[in-house]
Amino acid sequence: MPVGPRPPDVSIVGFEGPLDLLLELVEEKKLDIFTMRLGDLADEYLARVRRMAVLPADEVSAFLYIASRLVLLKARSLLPSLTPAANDEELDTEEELRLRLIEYATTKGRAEALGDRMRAGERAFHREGGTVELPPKGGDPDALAAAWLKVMALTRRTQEDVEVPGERYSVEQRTAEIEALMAERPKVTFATLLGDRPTLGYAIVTFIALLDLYRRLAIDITQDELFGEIRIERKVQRMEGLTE
Amino acid sequence: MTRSAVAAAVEAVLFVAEKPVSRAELARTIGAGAKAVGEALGELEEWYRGTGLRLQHEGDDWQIVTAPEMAPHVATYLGADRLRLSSAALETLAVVAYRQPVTRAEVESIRGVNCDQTIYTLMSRRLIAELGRREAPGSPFEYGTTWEFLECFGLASLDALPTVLSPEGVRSEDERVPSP
Amino acid sequence: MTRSAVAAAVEAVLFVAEKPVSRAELARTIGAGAKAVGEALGELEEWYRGTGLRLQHEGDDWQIVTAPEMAPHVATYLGADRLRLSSAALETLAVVAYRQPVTRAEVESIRGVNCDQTIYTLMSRRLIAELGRREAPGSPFEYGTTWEFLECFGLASLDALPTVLSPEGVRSEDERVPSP
Repeated sequence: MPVGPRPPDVSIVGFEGPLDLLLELVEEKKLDIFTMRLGDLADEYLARVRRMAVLPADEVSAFLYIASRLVLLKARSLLPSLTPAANDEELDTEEELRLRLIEYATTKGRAEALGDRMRAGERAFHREGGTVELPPKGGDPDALAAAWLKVMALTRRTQEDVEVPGERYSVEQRTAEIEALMAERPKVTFATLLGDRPTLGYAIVTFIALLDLYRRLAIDITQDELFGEIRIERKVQRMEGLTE
Repeated sequence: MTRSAVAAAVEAVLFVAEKPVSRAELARTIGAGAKAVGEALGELEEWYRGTGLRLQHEGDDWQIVTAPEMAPHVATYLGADRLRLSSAALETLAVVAYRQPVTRAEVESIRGVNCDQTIYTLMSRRLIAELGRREAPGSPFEYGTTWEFLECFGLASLDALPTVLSPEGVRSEDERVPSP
Repeated sequence: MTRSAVAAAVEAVLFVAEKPVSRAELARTIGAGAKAVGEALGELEEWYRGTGLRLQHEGDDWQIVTAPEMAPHVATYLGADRLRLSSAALETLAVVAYRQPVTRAEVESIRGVNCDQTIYTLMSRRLIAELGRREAPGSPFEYGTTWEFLECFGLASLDALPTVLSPEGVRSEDERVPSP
C-alpha cells in the first residue's frame, strides 16, 4: 500500500534530515569536522540511507543528494585527476559541504539552547490590563478586520497542513470519473484505477466509489484469489440507465 | 538591596492579575505561608515608595496600580484617541466579533492558542460579554460583543463590521471553521 | 533611594500600556526628551534586577513583563499552558531567530529539509511572523521572530539570545553561511 501523508513535525528515524545524519556520523566516529575527509563517510552514509526504505520519495531524494556528493568527493580523493568542471567548483567542493555542515551543527546547538529554555519554562508574561477602568474608545474597525483576516489565514494554513496535502477527492467526483472511464472501457483492474503512485486517501476514495457503483448494480467486481487482481466489469444496461 | 524571593513572586503575580488578589490566594499560588505573604506585601509597599507604582488594597484584596502622582502621564497616554489592546486581545476580539455567539473553546480552536487571558481582558473592558450558556455538553458560555464595542469602534450595528475577504477571495461569512 | 521622576513616569505609563511602547511615544507622553527617557529606561532595568519584573524590548519598543524566574508562579495563577515544540520546529526557530530576516529558502538551505510545516507551526503559535517581501527574484517573504517569542523564551531582547559555540569553539556569530 502506498505511503500516506507523513504526520507533521515528526523527525525521520531519529534524524531531522540529511545534514543531521551526516553530522551524526561525524560525531559517532569522533572525527574533527574541520579536517576530516567527508568522502570517507560515503559508504557508511549510503548504508544508513539504504535502511530508510520507508521514507517518501521526495525525502529520500534529499538524502540521496548528499550521498551522491559524498561519493563524488570520495571518487575525487581516489582519482585526483578527476577535477570538477570549472563552473561546478563553487557548488561542489568539499569546503562548501563542510561549511554547510558546520552551519547546521551551529543551528542544532542553538536549537538545543532554545529547547533548554523552553523546557525550563522560564518565560515572561505581559499585563493584559484590567486595572484601568476608563471606557475604551477609538477602536479601529480596519485593524479589527485585519486581525480577523490574519487569524483566518493562520487557521487555514494549519488545517491544510494537517489534512492530506495536494489533491483531495470526493467519492462523488471519483465515482463520476470511474463511470466516465468505464463508459469507454468495459473492463478495468483496480490497479489501473489507482495509477502509479496513489496516496492512501486516493486509494480509499477509489475503493469507496467502487463499492458505491457495485451497490448501484452498475458494475461487477471479481477477484480470483486472495490478494489477487481485482477486476471491475461494467454492467451495460445499468450503466446507460445511470448516465442518462 | 534585592527583594525577598516571596516579594518578587507576589509582585509578578499581582502584575499579571487583572483584579485584586486575596492574600490567601497569593499564598496558595506561590506556595508560601500567609505570614510570609503578609511580610512580602509590606516589603513591596515600602519599595514602591517614590516609584511609578503603588500597592493598593481593599480589605485583604491586593492590587498593583499606578502612583496617583503619575495620573497626568497615565491620562495623557490612555487619553490619546486610540484603543490600546495587545495584538492577542485584538485577534480574540476579532474572532468574537465575526463569529458570535462563540464559546471559549471555539475561539481557542480558531486562534490555535489559549485565550483565557485575552477573554478576561476584553470582558473587563466591557468589549465582550457572556451571552448565556450553549445547550451542549458542558454547557459552555457563549460570548458576543457589547454595546460598548459598537460605540468604541464607531459601528452603527454589527452589520457595519468591515467585510473581510478570505485569502481566496471568499466572503468570510461563508467560511466554516471546524468545531473543536 | 528614589527613582528619578522620569523613570517613575515611564514606569507608570508602561504599566498601563497593554503593548510595547516606543521610546518616542514615551517621550511625547511624559513630555521629556528622548535622551532622558533612554536613561530612565536604563534606570528601570537596573532597579528591576532581583524583583518580580523586568524590562523587555525589541528594537525601540519597550514593555514591562514578569521576570522569567517567576514563571512557575505566574503560570500557576494564570493557568497557562507550557509551550511545546518539536525538535524540528526548534531548529527552524533557531535559524529564524539568529538569522532574521530570513527567507524560507534560506531556512531550508541551512536545515537541508523542507520547512513548510515547521514555519506554519511557528507562525500559528505567533513565534515568528512574515516581516515583508524581500526585493529579490520571486519576492519571497522574509521571516523574523515576534514579541511573543521574546516573552515565551524569557529573553529581555534579541541581544539576550543564548550564545552558542560552534563545533570548534568559535563563537557562532563569527561564522558566515554560504548563500543558498
